[in-house]
Amino acid sequence: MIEQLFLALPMAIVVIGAFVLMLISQSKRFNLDKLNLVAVFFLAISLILQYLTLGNHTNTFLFENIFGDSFILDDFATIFDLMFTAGAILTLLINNDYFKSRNYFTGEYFTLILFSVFGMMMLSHAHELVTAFIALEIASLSVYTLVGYHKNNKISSEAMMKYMVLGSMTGAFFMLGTALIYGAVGSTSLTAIAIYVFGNELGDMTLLIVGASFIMITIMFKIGAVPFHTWVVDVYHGAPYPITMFMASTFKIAIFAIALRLFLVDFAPINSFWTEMIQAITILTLFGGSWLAISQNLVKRMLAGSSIVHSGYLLIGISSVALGSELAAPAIMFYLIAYFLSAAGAFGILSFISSQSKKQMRYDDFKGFAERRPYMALMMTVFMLSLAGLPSTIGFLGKFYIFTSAIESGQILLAGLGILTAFISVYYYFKLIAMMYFYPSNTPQKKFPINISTILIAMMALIIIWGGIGTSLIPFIPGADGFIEIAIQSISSLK
Amino acid sequence: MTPELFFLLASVLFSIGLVGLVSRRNLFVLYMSIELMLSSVNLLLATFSKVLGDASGSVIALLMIAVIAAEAALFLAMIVHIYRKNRTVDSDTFNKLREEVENA
Amino acid sequence: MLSLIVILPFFSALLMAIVYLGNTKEKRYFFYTLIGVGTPAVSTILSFMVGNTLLDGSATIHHTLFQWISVGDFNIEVAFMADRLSVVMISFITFIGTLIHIYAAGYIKEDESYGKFFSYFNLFMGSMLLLVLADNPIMMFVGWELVGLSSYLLIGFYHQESSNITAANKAFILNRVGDFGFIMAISILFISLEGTGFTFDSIQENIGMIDPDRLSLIGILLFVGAMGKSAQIPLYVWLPDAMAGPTPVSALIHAATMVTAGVYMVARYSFLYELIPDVGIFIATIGAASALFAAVIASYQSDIKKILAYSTMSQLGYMFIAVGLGAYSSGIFHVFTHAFFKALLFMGAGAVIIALHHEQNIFKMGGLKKELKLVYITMFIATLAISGIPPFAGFFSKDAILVTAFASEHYIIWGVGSLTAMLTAFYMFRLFFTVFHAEPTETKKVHAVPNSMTTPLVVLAFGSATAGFLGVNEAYGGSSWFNTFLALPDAPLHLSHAKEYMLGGLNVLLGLLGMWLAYQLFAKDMREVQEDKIYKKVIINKFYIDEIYTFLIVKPLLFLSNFIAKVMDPKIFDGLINLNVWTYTKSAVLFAKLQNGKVRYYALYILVGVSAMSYYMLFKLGVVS
Amino acid sequence: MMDHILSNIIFLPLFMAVILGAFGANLKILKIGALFSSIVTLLLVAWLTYHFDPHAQMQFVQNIPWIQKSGFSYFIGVDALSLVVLLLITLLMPPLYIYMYHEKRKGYWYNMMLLQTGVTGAVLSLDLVLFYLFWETMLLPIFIMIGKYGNGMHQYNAMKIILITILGSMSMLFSILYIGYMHFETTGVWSFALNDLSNIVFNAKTSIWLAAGFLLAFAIKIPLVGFHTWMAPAYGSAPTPAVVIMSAIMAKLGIYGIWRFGFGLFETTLVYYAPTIITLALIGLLYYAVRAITEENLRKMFAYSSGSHLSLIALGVFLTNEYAWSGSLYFIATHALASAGIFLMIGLTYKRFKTVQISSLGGIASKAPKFTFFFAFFALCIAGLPGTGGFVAELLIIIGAFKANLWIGALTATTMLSAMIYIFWMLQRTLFGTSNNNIEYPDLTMREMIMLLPLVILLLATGLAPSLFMPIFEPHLNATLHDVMIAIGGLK
Repeated sequence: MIEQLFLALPMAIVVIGAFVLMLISQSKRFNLDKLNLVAVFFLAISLILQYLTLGNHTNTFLFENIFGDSFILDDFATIFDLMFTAGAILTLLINNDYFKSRNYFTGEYFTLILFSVFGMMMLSHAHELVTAFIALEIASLSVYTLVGYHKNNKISSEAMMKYMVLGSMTGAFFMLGTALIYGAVGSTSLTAIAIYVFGNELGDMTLLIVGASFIMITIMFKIGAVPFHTWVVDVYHGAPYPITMFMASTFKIAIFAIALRLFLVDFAPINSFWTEMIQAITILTLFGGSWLAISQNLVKRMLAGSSIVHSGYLLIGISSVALGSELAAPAIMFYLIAYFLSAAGAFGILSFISSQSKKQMRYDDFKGFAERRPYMALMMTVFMLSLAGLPSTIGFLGKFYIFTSAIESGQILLAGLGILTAFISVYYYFKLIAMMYFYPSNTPQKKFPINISTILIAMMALIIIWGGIGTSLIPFIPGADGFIEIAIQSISSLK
Repeated sequence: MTPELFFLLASVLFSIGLVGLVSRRNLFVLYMSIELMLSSVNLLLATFSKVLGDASGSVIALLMIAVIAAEAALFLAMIVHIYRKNRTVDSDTFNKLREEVENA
Repeated sequence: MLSLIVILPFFSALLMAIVYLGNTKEKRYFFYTLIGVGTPAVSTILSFMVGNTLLDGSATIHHTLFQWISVGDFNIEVAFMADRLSVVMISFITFIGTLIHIYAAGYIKEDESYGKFFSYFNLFMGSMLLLVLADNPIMMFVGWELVGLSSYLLIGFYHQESSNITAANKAFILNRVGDFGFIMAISILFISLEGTGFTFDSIQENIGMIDPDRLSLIGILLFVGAMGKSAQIPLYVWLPDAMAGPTPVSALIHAATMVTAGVYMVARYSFLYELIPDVGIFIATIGAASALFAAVIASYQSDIKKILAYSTMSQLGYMFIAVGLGAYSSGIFHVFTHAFFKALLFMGAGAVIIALHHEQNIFKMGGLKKELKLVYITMFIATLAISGIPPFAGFFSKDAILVTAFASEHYIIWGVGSLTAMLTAFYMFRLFFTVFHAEPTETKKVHAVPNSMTTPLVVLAFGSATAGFLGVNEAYGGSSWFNTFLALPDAPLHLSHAKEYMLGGLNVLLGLLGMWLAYQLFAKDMREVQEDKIYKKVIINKFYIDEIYTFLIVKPLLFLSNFIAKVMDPKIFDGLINLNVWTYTKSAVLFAKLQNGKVRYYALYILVGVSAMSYYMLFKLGVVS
Repeated sequence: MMDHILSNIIFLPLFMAVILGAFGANLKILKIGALFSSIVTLLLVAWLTYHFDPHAQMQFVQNIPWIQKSGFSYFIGVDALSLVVLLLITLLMPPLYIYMYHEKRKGYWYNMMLLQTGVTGAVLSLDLVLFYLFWETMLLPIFIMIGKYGNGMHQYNAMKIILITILGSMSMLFSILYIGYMHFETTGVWSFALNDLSNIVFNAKTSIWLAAGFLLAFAIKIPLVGFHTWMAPAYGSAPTPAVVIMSAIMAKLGIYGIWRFGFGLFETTLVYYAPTIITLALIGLLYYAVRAITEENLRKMFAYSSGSHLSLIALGVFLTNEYAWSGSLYFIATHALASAGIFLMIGLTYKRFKTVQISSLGGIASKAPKFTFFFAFFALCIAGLPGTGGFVAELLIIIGAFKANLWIGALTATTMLSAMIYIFWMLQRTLFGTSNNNIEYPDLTMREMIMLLPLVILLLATGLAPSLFMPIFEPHLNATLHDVMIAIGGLK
């Protein structure tokens, strides 16, 4: 029992923290810094606990006698939890200056962040469709609110409106899928579904397949696959920087938690059913994403577009899984980690800059950036290189594994297109580097501010480099091998 | 009253919701369409639980209603807020966020 | 010792170059003169010593300096070979070279880049000697190129004048056209020898293994090289322009030594050419054509140095007639004698030019025989020599060639040769009379000529008077010692002495005829040639050959280059790339236009997606097909 | 120091750069550090060359598993082929730093150090992924240097070179991935080490595509005609040190790559491609030369000139006979020295005149004899004059071409002509004649002479006594050629 509690603790602490923050945020004695610290404190504890639980899951279901098998406990989920909490912590710490620079941030902000993190953790642990849906809704609703957090800003509310309308619409699809699957299986627990799927022929499972496809629609929407991508650019643009960072780096990954679980475990026998569809969507996503990305002036929108492209790469991995590639699943996992780091870093720098200046981050605003802030520019370059997938960064390894898995599963065309779009992405990422370095600055060089956010960004830049070239020969610093190890471990724990 | 009829009704409702989402511009109508879709799903669940003779379906439906309520709260709040800000609920007027396509 | 002959000039050239670059302002007259003139003198002595060792019948001397390159069976050594042919060459090259160096010391005295001149000059000596003494074709080619370079440097010596550089470029590029043939020839030669050594000796041994067609190809390509160096049709156009250089340069490089390299090369490869007589005929024909062609142009030129240049070209034509018809030693003999009198002529001309403050138009001279007594006499001797008047040097060598032509029954070539002989006498004496006899149009004050310039004239005059006796053949009571010494594989010719006397007499008559004509026309009163008749116009403009070349080669090349610059690169290659980029960006814009910001449309796209997926499902589930 | 000598050679400049950057060194320290690192690497390479055994294959090999999970290994080693290029890099670095003596912008120095690490690593790495890493790494400094310190439309040109080059390297990446996977498929373990991969037997069709992936990358780097549109703009607007590295080293790396990886992995397929590439090379030989005739910008003119000569080298490589191969490798060395020299001279011209347009130059000879001498000397080296290394190399390649085929030989020999024309015309308009401007034209200073003299001496030495240098790589080349010939069934 106690052990069960210990295993439940990470989630619990987060949600408790959310409530605590909700209470104390009203009192005047807590300014933003303090609240921020409290939030980070709870998240940190949860992070540590997750790290401790990692690898020693004796019994797989949480409170089996109470919840039944609706919450699974495995490394897969825990590793996702680690990423969520880490993402949240980074979001909170890096954007500390941003909160103070804008007047519309209040205590509820942290509550909402914690709630959404809780939702995501639930999602990664969910082993039952309705639970998954509720978790998704918890996460989504808080993110909706966060997107519209800048009340007096038109585009913020507009972004919230769009996201909410479309999000609820696709949420309905998820529910519909759940209902159909329930109709087919008679239960919504993944265990039962898995048994049912293993038990029957493809032909007899029409209802289940239809339901699963509807669920897939929601997933595609959330990761922003073409043609369900239209919200991505606008919402990323409309949301305040911290929220954009949070969505791009963390929330996107959360979707993959459930997607992979469904796709790799429960629908494993029939997942080849969707192969061609996924391939088609992949190609659309790759090109649509890069099309959106190259036609942008705002760096924020460019990154949004490029995040669509990255979803495309992940989809390559998914279709490789469907075609029975051994390497694909770890590849996806690794790519998620890589993308998480790079995107968080890139958006982090953006929000850091915009916390200093109220500018809209256009490409031109970066002219002479390297002379104003050489170190910042260097880090930004690192993140750009990682996103573009150039070697000596973790992004390169991510693409490397994805493409290898595609080749393994015989999708030469997809691999080729992936590399082609990677080449195109070089254009819009290097455009930023060019802007930063090629133009003189009229303002003199600013001093490198040593504070928590910059240090964190610097650390992430280092991790990205080390994750790209790091060898495990040097003890205690895992490097690239370590990340691969994690990815494989998480996948192997799925069952 | 065979279950097929209920399935039919549910699908009709769902489709109406979808069409409403695409065709109407008033935010309230959009919200209603979404509600319609979700409720159709609830109907579906209830029917299934009847057909399968298994209570959990109805329970899920109840759960759903709660979730939908939460969503409704947020949705309505948003609509009110938006209406306060710019005195309209016509969704088409909110197109600040779009590609300013320069002749690349 | 052998290698010293070659290395010394190079070394001194380098030394002077460094000293000169060290401080260009300082004159250092004594130093430069000592090194610059001393070095060729030393190599002259060395060459004579080498020649002496060969004279008492010893075989060819080989001397290997070091392994130059060794790739597989491509082993080339920096090695020198002194056989009788090359010894003869180096002897007169170094001898005349030294004289001209002395002459130049006076001629170039005033120029501030005195040191540079001698550095170049010695560089040339070295390269020429390397060319002659080379033991293998590759080394020969190296020398061959380097003489081209030094001639380029020396023609463009007055580099402030852009036209001089143009002339220099013309010379070098046309030489390179020749070298192009040369390098192809030796490459093919090497490949066809299949790695059985690549020194002249070993080639001579294994020449048999190459099939005749391949061999004649090599022969022709080699001759292309010779055309370039020795200014034969069609690659001769650089030679007249090359007169832009200082007169000593013209004397040494473009009269006595470098231009004869082609002849030497053919003689050097005589073992090859004797196997392919047809190519020989071709060479002879080219030679004859050039001889006549040049002579005709020379008869209408008015620039003293240009006249001499064309006469050089025509004399070279003679030499090629000889070597083409297999009379290699006669060819070399003419090279030998020609070196003396042509160098003398140039130096005399140079003296006149100096005396008249760089006046080169013969029709602005006249009546100089009183002012320049010594020059007058020496020039007279040289003119007689070149016109083939016995007993001067030119007679014997030229006669030998014409006899060969007659004997080998190529009567056309023989006829052309004889006609040219007449023309030669004509234009040479035209020059001689106009410069020294005819009444000067305006009186001019004559600038004294330094001794350092006149003494070489005397020596050479002696040479041109007597050099011929080395090669007097049986018919004239000699033993044709020169030919026997050279011991080249000459084609045997059978001709009765009577015929030889007849031919000789004919030549003399023709010479005198030309002389008489010139006297009639120019000795009393000279008239500059007018372009009054069309044929004159054509001849005076050198048959418009330069213009034709410009039109046929230069213009198209420039056009092509511009075409690539204006069309190929930007339109085709860049155009392709830009087209792709354009299509991509355009499609991007179109795609981005879908993001019109209205949420209904977004919902619509989603609906479209859903419908597509549903259709896919129906299709896969076999509901529709 | 000496047991990881290669790693030291690769990473010393980078290490130096990182140290200096971390402590925010001031300009003076920075200069000294850069020069120091370059000189130390030079000494190390000298030591290496001294202990190098021409008859052994790979030497000083260091093979450490790097990222075991995916079979990357830190696998470096040097053989004669890479030694030549390595020597060039380390020889050229100190003169470049001397050239940059007055350079005040710090980024310039950091970029150069990073660049040295990049090219050195690319030359020495024997693991495909490692090679790819360095291959991309050396692009960044070039990108920055052109874009930031260049002139003309430098931003645009920088973008152009980076995009076109990365297009090539992406195609190479695809091939690398595929080969790596094939190794995994056949043996069950991941490896990208060259010696493992060379054991894979491809079926003809696949290997043709894979080879295409590599060849595209190398063809763009060289560049063969048709892949060359980035070249002239990039050379035209890059700062001199970058131009020197590009023409003297990076272009050569294209050839090196063909040699090392092309012939290392699929000889037979290269034979399949040989006609195509030989044709391209022959076209390029003339195309670039003709283009150069009317080029007004000195940098661009010599960009085309080096394009033409590199086509010649590529030709030599694909002729696959011993003369052509020795010629090509020798030409890599000599042409690198010569083009470094000429581009340095052009840079000095730019420093003095602030222009490299031929039309606005002229009459230098009468003002600055020393300058004229060096300029003309390097120009003549480019033109392949006897007595300089270029001649030896060209001669060998021509002979090799004739060995292959009479017509190829004839076309190859035109290089004797083509270079001559534009170079001599350029000399006439640049150095000689009367000056179009009466600006005071300072002659070479002592420092500049010190910078140039090593190149001059080396060029003369390589020309006068090739037998001193060739034995370094002769045996290795013959061995490789032998293997290749066996692999492609002895067809010549």
